[in-house]
Formats: sequence, C-alpha cells, structure tokens
Amino acid sequence: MSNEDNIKQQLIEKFSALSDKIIVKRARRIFAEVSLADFPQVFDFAIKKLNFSILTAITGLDEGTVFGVIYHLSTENGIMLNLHTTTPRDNPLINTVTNYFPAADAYERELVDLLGIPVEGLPQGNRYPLPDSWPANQYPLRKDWKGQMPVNKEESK
Amino acid sequence: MVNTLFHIFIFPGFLFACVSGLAAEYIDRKLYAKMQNRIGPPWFQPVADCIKLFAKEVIIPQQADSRIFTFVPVLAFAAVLTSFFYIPLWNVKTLSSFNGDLIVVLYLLTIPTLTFFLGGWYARSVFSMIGAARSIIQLFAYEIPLFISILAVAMLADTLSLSEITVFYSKHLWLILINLPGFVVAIIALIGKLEKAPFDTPEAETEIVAGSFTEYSGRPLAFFKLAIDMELVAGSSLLAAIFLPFGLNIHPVPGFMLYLIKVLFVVALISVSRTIFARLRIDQMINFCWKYVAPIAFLQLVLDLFVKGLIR
Amino acid sequence: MSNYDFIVPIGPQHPALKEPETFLLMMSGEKIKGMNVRLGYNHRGIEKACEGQTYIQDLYLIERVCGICSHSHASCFAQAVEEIAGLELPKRALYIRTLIGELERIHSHLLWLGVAGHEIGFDTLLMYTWRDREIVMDILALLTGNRVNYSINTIGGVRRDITTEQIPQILKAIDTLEERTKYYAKVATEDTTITARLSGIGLLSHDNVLKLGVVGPTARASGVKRDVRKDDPYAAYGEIDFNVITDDHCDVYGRTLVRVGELMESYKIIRQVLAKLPEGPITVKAPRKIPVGQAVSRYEAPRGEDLHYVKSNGTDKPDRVKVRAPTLANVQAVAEMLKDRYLADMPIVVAAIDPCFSCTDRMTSISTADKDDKTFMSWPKLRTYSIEWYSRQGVDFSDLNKKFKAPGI
Amino acid sequence: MRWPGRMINQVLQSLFKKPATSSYPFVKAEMPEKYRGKLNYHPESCIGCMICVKDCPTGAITIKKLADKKFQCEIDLTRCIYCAQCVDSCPKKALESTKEFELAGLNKSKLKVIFNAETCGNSEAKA
Repeated sequence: MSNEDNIKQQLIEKFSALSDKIIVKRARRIFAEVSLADFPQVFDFAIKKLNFSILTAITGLDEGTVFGVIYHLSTENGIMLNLHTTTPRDNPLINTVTNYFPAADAYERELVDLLGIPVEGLPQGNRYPLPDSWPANQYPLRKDWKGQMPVNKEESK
Repeated sequence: MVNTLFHIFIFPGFLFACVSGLAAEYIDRKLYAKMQNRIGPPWFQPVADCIKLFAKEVIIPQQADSRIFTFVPVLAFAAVLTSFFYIPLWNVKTLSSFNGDLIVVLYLLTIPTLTFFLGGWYARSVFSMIGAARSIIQLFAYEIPLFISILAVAMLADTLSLSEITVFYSKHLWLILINLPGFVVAIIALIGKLEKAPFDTPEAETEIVAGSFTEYSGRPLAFFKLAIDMELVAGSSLLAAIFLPFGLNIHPVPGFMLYLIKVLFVVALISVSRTIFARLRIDQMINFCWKYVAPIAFLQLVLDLFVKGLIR
Repeated sequence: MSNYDFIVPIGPQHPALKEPETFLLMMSGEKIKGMNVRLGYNHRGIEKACEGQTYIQDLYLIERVCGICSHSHASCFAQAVEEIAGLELPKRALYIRTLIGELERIHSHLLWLGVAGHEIGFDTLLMYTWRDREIVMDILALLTGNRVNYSINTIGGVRRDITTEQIPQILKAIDTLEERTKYYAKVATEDTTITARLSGIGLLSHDNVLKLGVVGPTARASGVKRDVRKDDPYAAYGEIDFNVITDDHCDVYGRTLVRVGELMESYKIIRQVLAKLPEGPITVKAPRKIPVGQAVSRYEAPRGEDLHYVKSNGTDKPDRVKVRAPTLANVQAVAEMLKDRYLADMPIVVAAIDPCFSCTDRMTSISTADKDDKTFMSWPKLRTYSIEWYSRQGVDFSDLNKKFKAPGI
Repeated sequence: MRWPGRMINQVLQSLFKKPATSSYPFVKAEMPEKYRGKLNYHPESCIGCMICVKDCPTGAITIKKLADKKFQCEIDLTRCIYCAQCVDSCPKKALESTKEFELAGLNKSKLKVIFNAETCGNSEAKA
C-alpha cells in the first residue's frame, strides 16, 4: 500500500462524498475534486492529519460556466495533493487560506486580479500582479477577455 | 608679484594640483582594474570625465537651497587647493610657512568632508540626507585618531610648523621607525577622509545611490570629483612629508622624483585596500575605528613622549 | 504603526535591484521599522500569451520567463506536457537535460556570488566570479548554441546531442571551476570583512521557513532539508547520488555556504552524468495535438522549487499554463528578515534570496485603450508624471521633514 | 586562519598576469561552431511546405512563392529570436544558422533580410 493510496484511503474514510473523486495519477501526484461546501473541512483535514504542511501554489482556471481553483498542497517528502474546487461564474467567492499559510496572499491576489474571483478575508495590501492604472473589472485570464492579445503573424494573415 | 602668481596658478597651485589629482585618479583606477584582472581605463579617462561633467546640464533640485547647493563644491575645491601651499612638497621649503600651519593644513583637509555634509543635507533628497548624516558620523571616527597621531609627531619635533618638522626629521632619520604606527593610523584616516572602499558607506552605491552626490550633476559634481582627487594627492604628500621625510634636501630634480614615488606609494596602498576589503556598515566602521585605530594613535602619542624625554 | 520618521523608496529603479520592484522602507534613523513591497512591474502576460500559441512555440516563450533560469522553466514545462501526452523519453535525453540543468545552476550560483560581493561593496569578488563564470557560459554556448537561452528542450526530448569530443572539454572546464570554487569558499568563510557583512543579518528561523513556505537555498540555509531533486526526482536525478546541502546559520552567511556547497555538488553530478551517459536516440516523436489532461510538474531551479501546471484541451494549444516561480514564495520572507535591521543590510538581504522578478511577474501589462501608442512623453511631462506617481505611493519629496503615510499600512 | 583581505595574494598576482578581458570592438570575438546566429536560406532546396512559418514562435519568417520550384524567403531580424526551431522543423534542410551575431542596425528596413532565388543564386542576402 504505497503512501499515496494510504492517503487516498484515509480521505475516502473521512469524506465519503469523495469516494470516486480522488485519482492517483502517478507516483506522488493525487488529484481530488472537492465541492466548495465541504472544501474547508477537507483542507483542514489534509493539513492537520495528513501533514500536507506546504502550500506550493494556487491556480485559477476559467472553465466556461464556473471558475476552478486548484490548491497544490505538498508534504515534506514530495507527495502532492491538488484539491480542485469550483465557484459559480456569476457571483464567485472563495474564502482565504492565509490563516493557515500567511504567504498565500500573493497567490490569492493573483486570483482577484487576473480572474476577478473575490477572496473573502484577504488582508489589505498592494494589488498584484497588475499595475494600479489597470482599468477596472478587466480580467485578462478570462476566456472572454478581448485585450490586445500578442497573436503571432502567421495566424493573423 | 609674478613669482607668487606663478606659485598660485602653476607650480604648487591650480595647474599642478589638477593635473596631479587627475593623474592620481588614473593610477588608482588603473591599479584597481589590473588587480581585478581587467584592462582598465585609458590614460585620458579622468580628464574625459571632467570635460563631460563640465559640459553636462546642471540640475538643481526644486526643494534644494540653490545658493548652498552650488557654492559648497567650490568651497571644497578651494580648501584643498590652499592646503597645497602649506605642504612641503619635494623639499623643506614651502610657499609660506609659519608656526601653526600644520593645524591650518589639517583644518583645510577636513573642510571637504563638511562640504559633503552641507551639499547632501541641503539637497533635501532622502538618499543624500542619509549620505550626509553618515559622512558626519564617520568624520568623528577617523578624524580624532588622525589629529592625535600627527600632533604626537609634531610634539616630538617640538614645533607646529610643517617645514620645521620636516627639517627636524630629516636630521634624525631613525625617528621614522618610531612614527610607523602613526603612519598606519594616518593611512586609515586618509581612506576614511576620501571615502574609499572600506569606509565608503556615505556614498554606498547599492544602498543610497550616491550618498550626498545623488542630486549633483554637471559642474558642481565635477568640482566635487576634482576636490576628492586633489585631496588624495594633498593627503598623500602631507603623509609623505611627515612620515617619510628622507631625501628632502637633495638636488631638486631627483628630489621631485623621490616625492612622486612617495605619493605613488601612498596611492598604491589606498587602491590595494580599496580592492581587498568589503564596505563596512557604519556601525562596524565606528567600532573598528574606536577599537583599533584610536588605541594605536594613543600608543603613538606615548611612544613620542617617551622618545622626547630620551633625546631632549 | 507610525513609529517611523521618513520613507526611503527603494523604488522600481535602484542600483541595488537588478529588476524593477518597490520596497518602501519605513525608517527611523538607520533602522528599518516596516516595509511595503510592491511587485508586478515586470509583468508580461506570458500565461495569457501561452494560451494563444502552440506547445512548441510556447516552449520558447516559457523559456524567456527568466534570463538566468531559462532551462529550468523550459524543462518544467516540457515535463508537464510530456506527462499529459504520456511520452516515454529516451534515457539519453533525460541525462542531457540534467547536464544542462546543472551547468545552468553553476552559472546562476557563480552569478549570485558576484552580485552578493557587489551588494556588500566588494567588487573584486564580482570581477573574479564573473570571469570564471565565462568558462561555464562558453561550455553552454558550445553545447547548446547560445550562452543564455539554451533552447535545448523540445517536447519529447532534446534538440542537440553531446558529441564524444565535447565531453573532455566539459570535464576540463569543470576541473578548473571546482578549483576556483574551493578558493571562493575559502575567501567567503575566512575574510572577516565579508563575514562581518554577511553573518547575523536576514535571520529566518526554521519554523518561519515552514510557515512562509520559503523554498530553495534560502530554506536550506535554515536547516530545512527540502530539494525537489531528492523529494520528487525528475529527469535523471533518480539514478544519480548527490547530497542536499543544508546549513543552520539561518542567515545570509549560511545561504552563501549553501550555494557554494551546491556548486561543489553540481560538479559531482556533472561528472556522474557524463560517466553514465547512455547511448540511444535523443528525442521521441511527439504529437502536435496533445490529448485532454492536466499535469503539475516541479523542478529545482537555482533559486528554489519551480512549479508549472498545464491543462490541455486536445488542440495543439494549451488551455491553461500556470507558472509559480521560486521568487514568489521567497519574497514574502524579505519583510520578515528585515525587521529592525539597518538600511545597509537591505541590499544584501534582498539579494540573498537571489530574486528573479521577471520570473515572478511573467505577465504583460497590455497598453490600456485610452492612451494611444504614439504619445511620447516630453521630459517635463515625464518629470511631473513621476512626481505624481511617487506621491500616489505616499512618498512626497516636496517636504521631507513632515511625516507621511504609506498606502496599505 | 581568519583575517581581513583574504584575496590579497590572488589580487597582487594578477597585477602581473594578462587581463582576462579583451577590448571587444577592436579585438574580434569568435562564437563556437554550432552557434545559433543569423539564419541562412537555400532557395534551391526549399519546397514551400510552410512548416517553418507555422512553427516560428514570433512569426519572423515568411515564404513567398514566385514561380513553381522558386521561393523567396523574408526574415524579419527584429522579430527573430534565433531559436532555430525553423532549422529543425524544415524537412529539406533549406535553412541553417550561421555564426554571425553582430546584427545591430540603425534603420529597421535593413533588418528585413530577403533571400531571393533569381537575384542571388547562392542565397546572398539582398538586405
């Protein structure tokens, strides 16, 4: 029973809803689909019990009808758990994880700036990564955003 | 009348000071480059820098006090220039000497540091104010050991006039060994005065851009640069006159050669120290000066008192 | 928090910073009381641009995220795409990729050693380390055809092979570099002026590292034994034995020791790679259209753990590319390290995490619609714009002795 | 043995050594053999398959068909990033990298290098 399956087993015991949603893609990579409702408990369980002590990154996705957010957690010896949650497109809202990881505010500010997903409980501070003079509610990473894309010449012909 | 004009403008005066200052800077930069395994600048680089700076636009910050801002560099330049008249260059005789001209020379060589402070403080920019404050803090750390060691040497010679000091020491040549600790203290103080590497915190490039010179550009900056170069030559010739007084009354031409070699020796010492030491933080610099340099200066004082008792 | 007298703007342009970022230091006297970091100036829209180009073209774009660690980003991206496409790379390609990765680590650490020397005012160290760095740059130019952007990776392997007569040249270069690095290790540890400037500053305790998620040599200098090459081996690191250098000085001096130690390890790794270089092809045929899937790949860049997330939608263009550079994780710790330190320590502490802000920002600030491209700013217009921009940041030059507020604090 | 100025012997030795730097514009600098510099195009072996145009990350290369079997290639040096992906993708080896790296120019028009079949048989650049 490799370490990854062990973790998968514990997760499924604790949260029966996840039983078919966890895939061990390859050594040291576990992908899990978690609904927004019970995300906080899964997140807390993973950090406290399964000692995923490091949050390496937070990725924001524009998945058409919903916004996806992936939390990449990893343990000291390299196993990575990627928790994927979705939030509705019309009024997206996720709550912050800076209480567990103070350094996560940079990753969350990226969600706010680039995808327009407001993060509740984010401490006040400089905006990142877009400049202050960036026009309001323009979110570059959304698929329907039509800025001056650097399309290379071959396509424009 | 013509003789004094010649002395003021040509020999130990304006022309000689500028040319020797620029030559000293060239030698310093070329040695520094060669020691870092680089080719280094061509011989005319310092001259080219000066000409470029004189041609550049002079920008005076809006909130700076423009009168002080423009006058202060000229003051530094003038102070160093006048100190040339009192330093016995290659033989005992100086242009004008009176009892106490040692104090005048030491005072004239301190004025540039004060002008760095005034220039930096009245430019009202954050970087230059921090740089100005630092140069004043540093002034106390190296000035007092310098005064103690030089006055100890003067006390042994029982006079305060530079030419009589050199006459006295050229008679008792073995006293040079006694004054060696004083020479070490004076070299360290000269490095501090010129704000060269280990003590260049007031113009630390990576912390406060250029310290008190941040807001300067064009002619004022050229005057400041020239003042520092000339101070290098003036300081080295003062040290050579007091601490290496051998061969002072031989035939003028070899005498002048010997003087140039002595100044070159001091400039080489300074550029070696600039190459091999990292820049000290301001608190480390003060600890170093009061922990090591000041005790050596006091040791020099005690030594001179002891020897004075012996030979008088 | 108004216990400061004035603000020193270590602004977007400053001699201490190699790339644009703003540290507004709240100072009282020489002590730093607080700090307000603003990033995002070097933002070039690489993630959005990646969605508009094919995978092969993206490789060259991802490679330009950063000048010094270009191979790290290219390999990380290529690994993710190969994982999605399920490609089984030939062994020789993995070994060559590891070789170029280690050569890049040498060139990056030697560059850092020089920059650290420059930050503490010791330019001789800069001149000597950068002279020796030329040796490894020439080797890289010999192997890959370019000194900096090597572009040796392609989807499914590498583009150039290592010929037999190149190997002795590499080994000779490695021997001279090893002897030079031993000399620099001796200088960095025994020169009291350097150690005085490096030790005791930028302190980061062991649990602070874990709390702030710091990565790379900065974390390893505080005793945290984490190295992606060991924890999550990729390319050929599984078959090479090397040890992870850690140190427990927890300060800039410790980081210097860790980086010099890693240089020595890199020489050991390169010798093993060249000794065990297997025969065989260097690429495997990669499909132009990558099947639907997603992958997360990690790489130990010279500055720390670099993470790429790629999601593909079956076409020949990726659906989403996420790059998290090591510096983004480390920069949060700088405010922690600089609490109550002197202003003179600021450049060396910032340089100690070896920041690479072009990695961190990696997005374009696309010109806004209202300003048409042809407006050139005249000199006075630029001056007023910069004064107004700085006053918006809370740094008012008009009258320095009155206290002024910084945004966000 | 810890004392300040550890590099003094190395520093004094290099006083008498040859400098490591060379004064570049006056001394020619040589790039290694397979350096990826300015591109070179052989119109006779090109079959106009446009793979290079598709693969170029910055759209720097365009191929025009003058007559059958005769193609003209135009490389915009301001857009080219010298990654030599086109050299790899070309099935007929019509493109190759040269060692030339001094490509700075004063006017942009000179940077549009046009390789034309008729005027330059041996694909000399008509810049």
